[in-house]
Amino acid sequence: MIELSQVSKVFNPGRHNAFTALHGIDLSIKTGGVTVFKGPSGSGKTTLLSVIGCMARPTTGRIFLDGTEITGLPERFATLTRRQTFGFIFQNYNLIRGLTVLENTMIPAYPTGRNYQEIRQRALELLEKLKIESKVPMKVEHLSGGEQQRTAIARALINDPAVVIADEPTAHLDTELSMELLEIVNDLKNEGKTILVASHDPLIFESTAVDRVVSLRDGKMIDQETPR
Amino acid sequence: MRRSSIYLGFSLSCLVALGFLCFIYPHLSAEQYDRVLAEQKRVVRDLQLTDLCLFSEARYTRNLSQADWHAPFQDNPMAFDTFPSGSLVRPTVLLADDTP
Amino acid sequence: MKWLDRQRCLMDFTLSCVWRRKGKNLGFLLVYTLIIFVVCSVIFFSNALRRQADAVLHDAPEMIVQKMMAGRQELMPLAHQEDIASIRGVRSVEPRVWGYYFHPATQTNYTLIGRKDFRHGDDAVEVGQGVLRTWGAVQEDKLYFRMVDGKALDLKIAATFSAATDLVSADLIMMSQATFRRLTGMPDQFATDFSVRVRNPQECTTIAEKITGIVPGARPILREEIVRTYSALFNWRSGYMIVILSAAILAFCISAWDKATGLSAEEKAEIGILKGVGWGTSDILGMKFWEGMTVSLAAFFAGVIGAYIHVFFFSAPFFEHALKGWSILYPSFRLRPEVNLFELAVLFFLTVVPYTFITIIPIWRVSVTDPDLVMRQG
Amino acid sequence: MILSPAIIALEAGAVLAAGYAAYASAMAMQIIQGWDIASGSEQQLLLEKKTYLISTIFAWLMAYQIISLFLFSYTAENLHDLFVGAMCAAGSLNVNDYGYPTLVLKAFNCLLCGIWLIVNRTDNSVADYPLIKPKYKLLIGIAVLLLIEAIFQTTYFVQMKADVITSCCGMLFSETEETVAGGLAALPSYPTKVIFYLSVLITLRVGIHHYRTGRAALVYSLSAAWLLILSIAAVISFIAPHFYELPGHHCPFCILQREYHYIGYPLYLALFTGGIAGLGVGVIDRFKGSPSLHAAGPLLQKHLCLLSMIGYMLFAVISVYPMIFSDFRLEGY
Repeated sequence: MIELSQVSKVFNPGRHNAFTALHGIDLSIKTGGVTVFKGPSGSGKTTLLSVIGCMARPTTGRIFLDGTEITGLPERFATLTRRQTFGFIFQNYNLIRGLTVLENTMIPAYPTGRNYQEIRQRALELLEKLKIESKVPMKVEHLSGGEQQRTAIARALINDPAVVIADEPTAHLDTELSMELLEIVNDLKNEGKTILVASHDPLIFESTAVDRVVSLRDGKMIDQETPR
Repeated sequence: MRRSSIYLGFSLSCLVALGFLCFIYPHLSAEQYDRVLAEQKRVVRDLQLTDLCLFSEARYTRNLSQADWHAPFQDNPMAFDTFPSGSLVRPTVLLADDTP
Repeated sequence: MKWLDRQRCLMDFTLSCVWRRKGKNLGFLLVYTLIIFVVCSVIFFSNALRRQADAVLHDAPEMIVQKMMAGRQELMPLAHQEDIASIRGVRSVEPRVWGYYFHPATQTNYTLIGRKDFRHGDDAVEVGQGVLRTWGAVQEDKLYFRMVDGKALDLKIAATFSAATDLVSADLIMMSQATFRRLTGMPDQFATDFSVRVRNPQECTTIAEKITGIVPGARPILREEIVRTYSALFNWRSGYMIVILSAAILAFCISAWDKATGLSAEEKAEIGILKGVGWGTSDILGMKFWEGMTVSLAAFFAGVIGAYIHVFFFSAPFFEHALKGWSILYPSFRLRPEVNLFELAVLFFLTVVPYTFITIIPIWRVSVTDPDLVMRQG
Repeated sequence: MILSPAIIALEAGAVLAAGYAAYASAMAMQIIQGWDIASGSEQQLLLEKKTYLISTIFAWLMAYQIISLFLFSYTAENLHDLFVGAMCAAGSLNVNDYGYPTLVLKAFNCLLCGIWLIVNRTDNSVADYPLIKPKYKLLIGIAVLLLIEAIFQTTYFVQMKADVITSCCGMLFSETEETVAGGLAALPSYPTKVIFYLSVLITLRVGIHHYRTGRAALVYSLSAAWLLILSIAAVISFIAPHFYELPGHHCPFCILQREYHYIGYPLYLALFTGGIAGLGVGVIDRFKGSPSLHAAGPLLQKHLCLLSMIGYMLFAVISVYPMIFSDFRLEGY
């Protein structure tokens, strides 16, 4: 359960280039299910996701995660929460070049202090589930777009997060690969994970897997719809 | 093989090598050096020598402890005629005292 | 355990990154190793010489008494021998007859020693190995000298000092006292100085004081002082070398600073990704710590082992000239391999500590990259 | 000034350490003035980022302090043959008035850096950073001491003059010059032994009590502090002579040498671990009033208490070893 109350985010406050990315957002997201944030670029989708994901602090307002306030946490603790609760899939995949698929997948687990073999086992399982186990020893720059995407998904899942956050996951994928992605998202949903997606791709927000669509424009929520 | 294991293995073997060189090899070769040292000491005792033969470029640098103090410029630490030792050998405290 | 697992994982990651940029990192490692190698060689070499001097001079005469007149060294009248010997606590007083001989052909100074009980007769000499190497044109085992009155004198090489004693005997030419006096013109009633053996070394100072009272212008030189001066000398020399080398160390530190500050866009983006996927500032700091540590340790080991081999197996050929002086006559000797933790700690302080401190701030700068940066770029 | 590599190293290190400490304390000043945990302003975010830098600097300073403490005493040891009458480090430290003060300051700063790291650890373990202001005030104090230490050390080395062969006239040594034989006043061995081992036992007893019940933290800390001072006296009085097997040799530095198998290193490291961790228990106790530390504080105290007891136990075991396994008896001296 994620609750936002009156969350605003201003970049460069008090300066001439001050820019308000979010305006007093009130939102409550239930555990489980897929929520899509839609809206044109610059509407504040990404900022909203990074505020929810403990990556950036809101300028005003409060955020609760399962009833605990996480708004004012210093970075040391915000990082812990983020690592334990959220998995991130970025628009450009953001894999680290020069490292193998396996290494890239394991990266978020390194600082947790979990046993290496255990992490490796978990990464191999995930990669197998995502059907790219044959690419395990390959460097990521030699992968196709879809394979990179899957590696990024495996990386997001390595710490077994309750919430998966994806920012424009289909931006660089063709229709076929996008459909495959939706299947994966659907599987994750069935595993009970909460999935938050920012996208302006109709393929995503019109998909049957989506439980809720939130529209944003100029940093404000304009309407919420629940397709089913 | 984990990279850290490879690195730790490398470091450990370096450490062992270094430990061998610093602590074990000196003992192994001690006898040979003791013999040389004993011989050197015998010559020193026999001939009543006072200095090592390290700086022999000028007569007053050969026996540093027996300097006879009549060579020109020799008190000057930058003395050109004894350039390397003249400038590297510590100047006299008397000279050093004059410098503030 | 958890802590250990975490550190090893960070190390894994760091090593992957370092290995990925092999060329750049190996170049850096090489320079780092070279600096440690040179500084370490200086420290090993000068400390080994210092220990050697300490050990060898342990058997030198406890006291040398020179005679000074008007600030210049004079020949010591043999008449004083009895006076000094009668001081209580003095075991023996022996006149030393020695001097220098300049050989114009090779521009070299040799040390002449005249001995009363010279075994090989009046027309022979016993020489150090260095003399054989440098005198030039040693024919039929004969050395040609020019006497004080300008006449020539040729002496047969009857024996040589063993190569093992080169460190003390390389430039010695030993002959009978009569030949020495004939060659140099030193009068019969004089010696160069006296060597004094003392019963109880603790009383050296008192005896030296008494000697200055008996012999006008006496200048006693104690063995303790000689040893002490040599210690200071090697400290001074190695310190001087390090001051000279500090320019290199400084240059290296600047390049380390530069390396840590001037991260490529790719490296910066990587740190952004790491922060994005859940690494905290302390994790990045930890990762970078291991990066510095792995490189430093590798350089340290390679540099120290290299320096050890350089100094103790090959007698420091790279800079023996600078440390030993510009003698034409190098003694050849091998130093006793001995290293203590202190020397390694000093080395560590001179190289790894500045490197670490210099890189703290640049590393911190990259480590505090905002985690949402990677989202904003999208 | 003697230009030896060790002195250059120590001086370069001291300049770097003092410089970084000054830099850290400038930032500490900003933090003390501008800290507001509740605010999400950029100013506050920047200050939070700076805490990482300061923590890193101090972690390194701590490591530096420990090595430099050993290096300093070893340098003094190494230089003793340059001074008339100095038999070991105790003598070289006596060549001028700055030797011993520098050593004491170094040891003291080492303790303080350790305590600061403990406070920092405690503070970082809870989200509202309750100790932030006292922590950074302490830091400024430490920085000042580090600066003084650097000045003392420099003065010590600058004023140091080796007694070497110098003058061309008269005697080379001057009989008016006082020698630097540094005898250390040692407490009588037998009573010190009794008091020391009794104190160890009492400290351990209090420690076990604290570990079990979580009470008497202050008592443990005080007894640990007392034991720290007593231990140094004990090293001089009877522990070191037992290692030397010489009743008159009380030098606390020679045990760091190879002749005694570097036994001084584990001995002093154990002592410092015991002392720093023991003092840490008390310092945390002082701040336990803060509500958010109610859970984390006592747990950390327990760990520190255990660490401290292990340190002291190790120290005691090492000190007992030569008494049991050697024929040498100190009684009567």
